[in-house]
Amino acid sequence: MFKNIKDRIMNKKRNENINENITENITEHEAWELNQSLDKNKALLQTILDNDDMVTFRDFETKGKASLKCFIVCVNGMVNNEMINENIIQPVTNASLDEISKQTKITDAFINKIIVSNSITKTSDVNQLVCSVLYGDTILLIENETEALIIDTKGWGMRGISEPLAERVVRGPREGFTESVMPNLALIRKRISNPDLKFQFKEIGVRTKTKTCLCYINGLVNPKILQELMERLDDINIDGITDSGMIEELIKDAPLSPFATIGNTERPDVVVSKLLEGRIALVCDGTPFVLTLPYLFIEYFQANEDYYNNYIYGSINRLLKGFGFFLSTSVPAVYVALITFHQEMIPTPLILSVFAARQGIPFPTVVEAVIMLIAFEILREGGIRLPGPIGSAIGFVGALIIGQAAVEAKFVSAPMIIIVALTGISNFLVPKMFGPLLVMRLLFLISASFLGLFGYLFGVIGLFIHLMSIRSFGLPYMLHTGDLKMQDIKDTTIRAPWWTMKNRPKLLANEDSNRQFTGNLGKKER
Amino acid sequence: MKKLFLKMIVLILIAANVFMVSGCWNYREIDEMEIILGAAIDYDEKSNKVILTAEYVKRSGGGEGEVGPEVVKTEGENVFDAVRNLVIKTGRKALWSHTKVLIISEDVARRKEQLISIMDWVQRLTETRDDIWILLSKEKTAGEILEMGIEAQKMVSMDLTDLLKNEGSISKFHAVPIWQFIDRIAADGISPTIPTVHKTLTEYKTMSEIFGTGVFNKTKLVGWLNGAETMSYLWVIGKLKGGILVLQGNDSNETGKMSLEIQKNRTKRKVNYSEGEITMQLDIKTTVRIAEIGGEVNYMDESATEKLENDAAELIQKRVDDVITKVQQAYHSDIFGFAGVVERELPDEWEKIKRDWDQVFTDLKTDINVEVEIRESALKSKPIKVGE
Amino acid sequence: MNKEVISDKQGISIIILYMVGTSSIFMTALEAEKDSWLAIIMALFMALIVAFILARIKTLFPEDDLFQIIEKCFGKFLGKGIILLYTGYLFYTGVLVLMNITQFINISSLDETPEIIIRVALMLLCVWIVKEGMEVLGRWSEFFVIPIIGFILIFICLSIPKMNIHHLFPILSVGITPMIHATHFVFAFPLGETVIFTIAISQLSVKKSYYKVYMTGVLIGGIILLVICLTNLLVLGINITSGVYFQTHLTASLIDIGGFLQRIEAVMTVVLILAGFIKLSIYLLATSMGVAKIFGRPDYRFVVTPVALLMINLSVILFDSIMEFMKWDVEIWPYFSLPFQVIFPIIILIIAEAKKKRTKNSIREQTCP
Amino acid sequence: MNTVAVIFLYAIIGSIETVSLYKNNPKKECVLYEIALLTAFIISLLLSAGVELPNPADYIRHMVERLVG
Repeated sequence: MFKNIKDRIMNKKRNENINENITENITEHEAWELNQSLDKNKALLQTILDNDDMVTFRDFETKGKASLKCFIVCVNGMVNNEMINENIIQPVTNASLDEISKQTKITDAFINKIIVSNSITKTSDVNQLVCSVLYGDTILLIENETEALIIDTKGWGMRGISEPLAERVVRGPREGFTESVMPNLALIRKRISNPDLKFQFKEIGVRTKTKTCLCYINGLVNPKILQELMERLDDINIDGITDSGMIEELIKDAPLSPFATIGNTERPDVVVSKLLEGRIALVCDGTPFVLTLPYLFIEYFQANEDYYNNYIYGSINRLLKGFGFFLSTSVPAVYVALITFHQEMIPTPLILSVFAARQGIPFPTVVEAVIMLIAFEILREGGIRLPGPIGSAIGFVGALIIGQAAVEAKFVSAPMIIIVALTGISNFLVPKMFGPLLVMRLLFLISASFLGLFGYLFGVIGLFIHLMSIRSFGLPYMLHTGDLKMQDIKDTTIRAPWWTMKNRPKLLANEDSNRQFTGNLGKKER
Repeated sequence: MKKLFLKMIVLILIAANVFMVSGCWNYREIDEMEIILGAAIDYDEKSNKVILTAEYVKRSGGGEGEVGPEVVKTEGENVFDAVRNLVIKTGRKALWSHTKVLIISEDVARRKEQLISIMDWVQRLTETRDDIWILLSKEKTAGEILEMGIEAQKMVSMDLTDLLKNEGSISKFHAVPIWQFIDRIAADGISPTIPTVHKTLTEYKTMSEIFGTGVFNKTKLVGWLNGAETMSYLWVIGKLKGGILVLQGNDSNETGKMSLEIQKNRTKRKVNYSEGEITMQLDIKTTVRIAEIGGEVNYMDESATEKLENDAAELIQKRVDDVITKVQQAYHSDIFGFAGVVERELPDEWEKIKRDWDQVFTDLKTDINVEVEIRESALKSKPIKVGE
Repeated sequence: MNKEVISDKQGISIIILYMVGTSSIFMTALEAEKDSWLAIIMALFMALIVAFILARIKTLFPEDDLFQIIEKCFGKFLGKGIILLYTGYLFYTGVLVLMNITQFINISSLDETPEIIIRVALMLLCVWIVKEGMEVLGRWSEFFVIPIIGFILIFICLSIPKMNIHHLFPILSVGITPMIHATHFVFAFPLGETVIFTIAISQLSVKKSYYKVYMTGVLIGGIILLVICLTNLLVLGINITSGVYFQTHLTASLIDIGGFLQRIEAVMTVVLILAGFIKLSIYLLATSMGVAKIFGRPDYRFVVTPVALLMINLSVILFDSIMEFMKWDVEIWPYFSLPFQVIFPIIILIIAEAKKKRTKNSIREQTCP
Repeated sequence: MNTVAVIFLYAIIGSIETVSLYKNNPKKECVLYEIALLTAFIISLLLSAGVELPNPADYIRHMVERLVG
């Protein structure tokens, strides 16, 4: 980015020949340090920030005999105007520099005595100054000083903390992340008051310089995974990041797989519980979606509400979700396989009703299934972006047209409607898995239309080979799922009561695996 | 990553390749087939041809959900030929996997080669299931049993299946799935039976009824048992699960008929062997309850109950003895499976008499012990009292 | 070289799936008629002995697979010859397994689909999982062994109403010779093939647990086999059992609980496909490892696809019909496989023990002169 | 038709596998792979053309029968 600014100025020098008096004196080296002359500095900054009407320059002077000329630069709208007026301009204009001894530097005097702000840095690096201005800070330049002050005055408007729409809960905290990184981090921090919680900032995106923050708990996190993540983040070379989803795709394992190997959530409580399991969270500026990693397959089925409700209810929910996964992927494929390949496996009354329902339907069953599945996806996608009332209207129209009219017009058979509806609704049990489910459903359907149930079974085998071979940051994606060990089943197929979950997931955090410190209770079991 | 991508391409291309090369092989739309519910097989002696009558589901042609029966008749050199000819008649492939009943005519049952070819066809063909019920038609042809459903728009096969499943409460036939039939043919010494199906004319319509049994000697029909005899037969083989035992009250005062409902029955079969002679011992233990009393005698009395029990036991013993004697004398065919008991309990002896078991069976002595226990008397504790 | 390490439990799961594999669809010890379950018990004892021998060999050389052990014991030249024989044997057996599975699919339901298509589809999956390596295979088995055992248990429970204890009596009616034949056959077909695991499961995370893994796996697999065999016999009786190719399929198709839980032979088909897939994959893996070993290559992955294609080719050449296949299976197979299953392992064990002793002695001589 | 399918299939498998093979493996592996694939291809081609190939099962049968008797 710095280079870009430099290049631009150089280009200007060559092409436009304006501001000659300034630029001609600037050597390559000096150009990026501030000058003694306030005017020159101002001109330099104005050149850099020209054609940007959001940027405001404001000159003023200190009081007293030896009044010093100063000016500040800030970007309108990104700063807190009140703060600038009261904490910078007012003290500076009221201050007299007479009593300040000659020994102290003027800039230090400004920092220590005049300006009221909790965050001031001084620098002579023009690049840094420009970047700070553009990120909502205010810079103060003082006559005859080669160092300028960067004062934190960030104050752009932002959305308040509200309940995340995508992950609603009946029981549980209703806070959700917002689009700004700092308040998000605060939401995490306030839940873990522990010095071991570490935040590390990183900037991603050559042009956007998006602030991202790595959060982890020292001592719980697996250093290897952290190291791996750092390396992958450093490898990113992209000019802009607009959402954490882009980072996810850039660093995830098995990039071509439809399955997510990095999780995302809008809920601080989810992030905190993942941090406590030894995972790493990646907060990205500009998006409420926080990434958590490593991400295992089972996490698709672990809703945060499971942990707050009664454990039996939570366990049933989890089993239901697993069942929903099965239904959503398999129902169309199994239906097609049974109806067109293995008619002997359907009870006679059922096959008679299907037989009657399919009279006069023009399409083969497979085509019918594919059409209906696509129609369902269209309705879903169409309804999702529309504002509430219209969205529900779409739902009605869809239900009426697809359900009633299509059957009556002998366009599709009634059982197929039931199948598609079942598929679609069970889809919502695992809401984060829409993409993978859609892909799997169609693949299973196609393979079932080749070889019937055997084709479907081959599809399942293939799916599991794929799932078993994926890793998320070194961890097997299907960790724990093949195990019937009590310790591992506790938080996978069922949700055991909290007082039995004494240990963290083992492979994740190897340093400190005790979750509960109730005397020897936890240790005894190990 | 790249590998996976390539793998996907390979998969898709191979799938496409496969698809283009040969289409979908076993892919069959259900509405392009005829669902065969039942089949009846006759044999025409003159032309030496097999006649197959198949009941299948009628297409309603657009109506809502209504399904009715349709019957088609085909001829062929053998069963499989007739089955293939079905396609010509109906224009569509037949779906045999939902066939419930297979009715054979007497003509077929009396011919060994016909019967065997039918059994072989059923078991060899992937589609036909091995638990099809097999029935023997008492009418002239087997086909007419199925044909009578057209008039009433009732699926005869389904009705017959429902009836067959209620064997336990009727006990006038012994339902046999085809695999059991084949098993019995294959077993040494034992012969199979098939329940018989009849056509009865009531005032309103013709109906199908199942009672009685066709007795086979291995693969050849040799005789019949009627409904009551079949019940006794069930007693012998220990498959009796219910049914009514009607006793003629022989008390001095005016007693009507007594109905005893059989609740539980247990038949133990043993072989007694002494000095080269085999005696088959049957220990029958039946639990009944009083279902109907036609007179005024209170059988709740202990002595009366005991008497009733003894009467019932006697009756059962007589009936069982009768049926065994009938089968032994008239049919010489071990449909009771005594051979299996002998084989299990006296394997050495069995080896010797295996060859001429039919003869041994005919002369086999039986020792029948019956014990009847009256457990309850349904809702009533006393007979209906007739006031003075 | 990629050392693929798997855990004990994964090892046991693989062996169980392998044992259940193709042998769950058709019964093998039918020569012993009503006593085939006794034959299975006897064969199980023999198989446990063989498993013990193989575990002993593996414990002597915990780092190596069977091929490396052979090379160490017989020297480079002779060793290569024996490896070649073994590879041929594995390749050939793999083809038989492939044919078994596809014939079952073909005969039981997809009668109009060309067998070659099913073979290609199945082999595709095998190539995939073998290329992913033993670790994925182990995890896969560990995951699927639970539903498979569950399905078998359900199948047995649902068959109970149709069982007839008389089908088993009289015990020991067939005499000794058929009994020995049947035992030999059961041993040769699924139970004695433990030797393949010294190639496939060559690295366990716990070094000393080969005894546990091999013997537990064989024992559980054998018991499942026995139980399936008993169920078939009890439900069908020997007359029908010996008359059809796929007994378990028939038994499952007879299940009818209250009219609604019926026609569930698909469940047993699922078991067959899942377990058979693992079995086939292990043969493919072992054969590929053998081929790589013969040419002195450290990694086997490059040769998996050609081996799979050759297997498909051979499966087309081998038998024209299931009748021929079954006949061959009964008449030739038990003798053909005997040297590989029993004779070679015993020889290897003797040589290995001798070698170990010598090295121990030489070490002792060096340390205390 | 079968021949075309076989050629098509082998062409796909061969081309795709070879690319990743040559990238990741030493030369000897590649040569071995190509030889094995070619053998399989020739056999498949012959089979698809309907040529009767010798059946190894028969040889094994002879061998076993000679040994066991």
